[in-house]
Amino acid sequence: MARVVVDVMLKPEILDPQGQAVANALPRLGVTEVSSVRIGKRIELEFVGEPDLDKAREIADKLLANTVIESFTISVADDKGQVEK
Amino acid sequence: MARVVVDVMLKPEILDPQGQAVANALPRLGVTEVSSVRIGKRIELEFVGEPDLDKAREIADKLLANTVIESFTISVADDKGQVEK
Amino acid sequence: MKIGVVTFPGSLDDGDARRAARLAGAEAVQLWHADADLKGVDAVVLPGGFSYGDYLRCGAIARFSPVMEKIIDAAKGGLPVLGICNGFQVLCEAHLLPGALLRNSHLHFRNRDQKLRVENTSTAWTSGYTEGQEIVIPVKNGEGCYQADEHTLDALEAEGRVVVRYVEGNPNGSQRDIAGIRNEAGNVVGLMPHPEHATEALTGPFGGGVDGLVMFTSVLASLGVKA
Amino acid sequence: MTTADTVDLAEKTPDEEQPYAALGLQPDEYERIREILGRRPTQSELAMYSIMWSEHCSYKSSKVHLKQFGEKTPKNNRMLAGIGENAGVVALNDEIAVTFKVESHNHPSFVEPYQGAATGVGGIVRDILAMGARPIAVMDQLRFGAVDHPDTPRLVHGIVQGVGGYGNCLGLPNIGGETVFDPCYQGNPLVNALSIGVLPISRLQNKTASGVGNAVILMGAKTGRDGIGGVSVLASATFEEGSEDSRPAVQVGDPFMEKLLIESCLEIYDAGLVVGIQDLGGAGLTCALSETSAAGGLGMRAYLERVPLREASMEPHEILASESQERMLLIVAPENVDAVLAICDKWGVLGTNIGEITEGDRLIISWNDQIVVDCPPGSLADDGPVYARPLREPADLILLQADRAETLPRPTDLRAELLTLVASPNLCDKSWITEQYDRYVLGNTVLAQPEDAGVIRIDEESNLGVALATDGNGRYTRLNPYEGAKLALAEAYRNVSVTGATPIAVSDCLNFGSPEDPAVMWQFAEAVRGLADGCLEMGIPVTGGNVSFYNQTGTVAINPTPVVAVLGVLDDVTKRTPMGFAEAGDTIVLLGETREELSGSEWAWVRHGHLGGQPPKVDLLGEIKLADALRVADLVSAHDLSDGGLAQALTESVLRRGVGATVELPGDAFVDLFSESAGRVLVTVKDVEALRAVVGDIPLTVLGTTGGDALTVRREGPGAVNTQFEIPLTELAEAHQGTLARLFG
Ligand SMILES: Nc1ncnc2c1ncn2[C@@H]1O[C@H](COP(=O)(O)OP(=O)(O)O)[C@@H](O)[C@H]1O
Ligand SMILES: [Mg+2]
Repeated sequence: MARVVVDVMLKPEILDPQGQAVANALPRLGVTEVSSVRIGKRIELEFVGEPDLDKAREIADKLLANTVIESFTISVADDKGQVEK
Repeated sequence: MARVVVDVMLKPEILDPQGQAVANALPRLGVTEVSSVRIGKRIELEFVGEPDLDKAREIADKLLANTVIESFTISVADDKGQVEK
Repeated sequence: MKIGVVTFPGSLDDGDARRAARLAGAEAVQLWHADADLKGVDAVVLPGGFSYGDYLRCGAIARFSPVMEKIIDAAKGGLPVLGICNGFQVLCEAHLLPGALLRNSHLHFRNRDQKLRVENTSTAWTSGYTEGQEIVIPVKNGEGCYQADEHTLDALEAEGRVVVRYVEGNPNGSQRDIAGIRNEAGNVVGLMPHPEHATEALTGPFGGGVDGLVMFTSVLASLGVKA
Repeated sequence: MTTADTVDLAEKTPDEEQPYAALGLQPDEYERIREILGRRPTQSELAMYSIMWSEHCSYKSSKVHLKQFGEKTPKNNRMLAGIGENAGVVALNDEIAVTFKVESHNHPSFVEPYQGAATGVGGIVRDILAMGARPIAVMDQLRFGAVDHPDTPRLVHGIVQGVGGYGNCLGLPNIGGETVFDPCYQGNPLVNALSIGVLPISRLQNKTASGVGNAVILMGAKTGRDGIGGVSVLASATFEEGSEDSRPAVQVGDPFMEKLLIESCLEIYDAGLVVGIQDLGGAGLTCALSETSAAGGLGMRAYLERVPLREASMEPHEILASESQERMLLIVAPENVDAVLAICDKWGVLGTNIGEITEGDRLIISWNDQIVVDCPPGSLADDGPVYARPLREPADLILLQADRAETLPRPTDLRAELLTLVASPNLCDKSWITEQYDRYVLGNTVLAQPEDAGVIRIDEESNLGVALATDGNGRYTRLNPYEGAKLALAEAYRNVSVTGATPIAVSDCLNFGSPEDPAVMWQFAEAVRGLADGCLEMGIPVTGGNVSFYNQTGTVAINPTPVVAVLGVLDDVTKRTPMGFAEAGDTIVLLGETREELSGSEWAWVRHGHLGGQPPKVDLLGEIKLADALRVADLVSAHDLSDGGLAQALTESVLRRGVGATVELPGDAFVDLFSESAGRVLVTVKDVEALRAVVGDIPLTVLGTTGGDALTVRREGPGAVNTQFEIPLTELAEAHQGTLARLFG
């Protein structure tokens, strides 16, 4: 299946209040072993034909990420990792 | 590095207005080969010691995802795919 | 004088911006996102709202609309452009202004009457204020936290390009309390607060302030009209 | 192509087992369906009947009571559309009308707080749009469990962000609402949403599918598996914790699509291109197809394979039951179809011709040439079951009413008492919530929270405007549903009147437990009787509303919570009276009589966790007199007294603009401060004698003067113990304004 994944994360130097909020909430759930949390976007692009990584990169650069504050990673979907529920 | 990634996506039957908006915008950028777009969250959990997948799953289930509308995947960070900028 | 107000799908304060332009004495002209035509307007307002739903990133999609292509060129040619809230976000996405606007640091949408200090009056949109003047204008945004790298921020400060600053409380965590900035030439200004919501005593900020009207009279003045 | 359960098949297999019970139908209801059809229903028909005959859609338990609104409420020539329409429509003058309605989205908001609340706002806005109006504002009435319950933060954050997220993105100012915390709402939060719209009377729309040969156009979002069976599963049965599997897919709202839907529909109305229109809410296509065709008294033919789907695998009964949001159904003359679709295209909204009006009186729906539905639409829309359910006064009511709060121990330190009360969750400042809502957009908001009523300018030339307020006190209604409903009406009426507006219409949202519990049903019957009698007495009609039953967990129901909305008109909004002391030197006057009425009060609840006795006495004719006086009097400010009594009203009035006050209490200082007697308003004036001249026999008490930076309370005469105190405004603000941020920030 021709799915390309673009992961967009805030650049490390940019403050991530959302991740911060989650990190702060964890102790209340009894979680102490997580030192930091970053929250970004996972964007799945379904291609009609063959997954086109260069095209995906172009789209990410132009539209999906604002490279002033964000960086992105391109990969072809590999559905490992166990899906829940 | 002990980073666990939680990918949270809307369940397939749930409307994804965000992905839809992007999909509708692509043709205006001259992109015609993308048939559908889904947008979810990528959450990176930095563990102090060993990455604990079960712990991550518990956090995802309790806090990161609302399993009424979302499903999630847990994986250990593997930084393949080429990072840009 | 004609002030054009762009209507993107999802624009919300376009009607208010047109009303403000009228109250300032201009002719308000509606510009449609899909028309690559500025209808001969003398200035342009990019209004607040949620263009295209603002689903990906505020302003990210609007920036690619046909009318924006024209506005980007015209702005580089000196056309006065004011981006309000979502309009500010569009201007940053279009790289007419530096930096970006992120999720408010407290993660909430916040609507309140906000005190601002006018830091720079050498712009098409703030010439009617006096430097250091304190004004009250409503803010209402979820993603108004201005961010740029230190180098850019220093440059903005050094060149007097910070136009308005939040005082007595920063509503969104914006760096250096920045509420609005301008380009080098001063014809392009972007700000998070909503001057169009402070143009009538009846509906303006609590207490009846009309401080926002000056932005619209300023541009008319700068266009050589008695405001 | 898969095959569906067709009418043919249903005729050939009469004895096929059908899961009607699982769909919430009673055996006798199922039998009636078979009689109506003369055969077993198809799977699609069964889905449609189960939805249309559900409590939520058919009002089968409430109908017999609600008819009082029609019978009792005064005939009124302002009313252009009433109960039965998507929303009531009231004329402001010969050209302009407004339409408003309040509706519940309680159960979905418990399952998925953000989306539940968001789609609640979206749903009520479409009702307003369907009447031909441009929506111009929203309000939200929220009830949560105890602030310290572990699940409350999830609901508060999700629901408030949902209301804001949708309303803000839609560009509708939020001009008011309610926020109440009470353990009785644990597991059953109430999310009511109100919307108001304005229309030229000539643009009034209806849902009648008239004109044989006219096209049936579906507009808006694609149809997906959202909330399949949501209406029947979620809103028509007691919600079982952990029944994940029976949960329908939650609807996700798309306010951006709704905004486009609004703009395109208004353009279509103005071009005169539509014969009839109906919004798709809960019950989706099922409701829209059957109600429009039933209203037209004609037949309809619909082709489900034409419906744009999000998931190709959807089956006909799913397409019919889907609750996908942001959709409208239009009836359009053939020659106008292209024009309608062109406008859809301009706004980027899907428009699809899915059928036509036919001769006869059958609703016939096919899917890929297979007939899956063939029934009389009226049997779905109008001839649902009607129950006169058993009523029984709650067994504990006599004891409850005997346990009066007037006998509770009283405080000696009134200063501390006041600071505690005004900081309590129900009385504290609500800015932490209301700052998450846009109150400025559209540029016509004259008054909004924390004012007593929201005031919106309708016409920029004439300054014609409207005022809106909603109220409902579940504790009062628990103690006495009949009087409690009248009290809710009285308070909303008063909140509108303090702005100087003339109340002209009522809408309501009746939130109750299970109608199958005779005690709940009794509370419901009494509340409806009270509201209907009250409206008759006050001379303003109920124009529409909504009933939400099954707000209970197990056998424990919520306090009966009728939310009453009152709409008022202001000929000139520039003359409205705001709340809050404006400047030093004005005279502070209390209008109305203060009695020793503490039962059901916020004081009794906060101080003693006590609920008992009879709610405050309500005098509706007195309220009318008061309102009339407020309209003619020359007032600097006005603020009604309600929950928390004078202590609360003084606190809100001094903090509004930071103008202090010194007041002298006439009677028992404690009662003066904390009694919740109805029919009272706190005003400030320049000239007391001029006020005296217009209030007639309404009790008038001069309390003191505005000014300074403290709230100073004095009480002359004997027996005054610790009743003289002074609270700096900074300290008062600290107490009143910090609470919600501290709890949920
Ligand atoms: N959920 C809410 N949304 C919008 N406004 C609210 C909400 N909750 C409370 N408010 C506003 O806060 C103010 C105080 O509420 P309340 O004390 O219930 O008013 P009142 O007692 O006059 O009915 C009012 O202006 C009300 O509209
Ligand atoms: Mg009030």
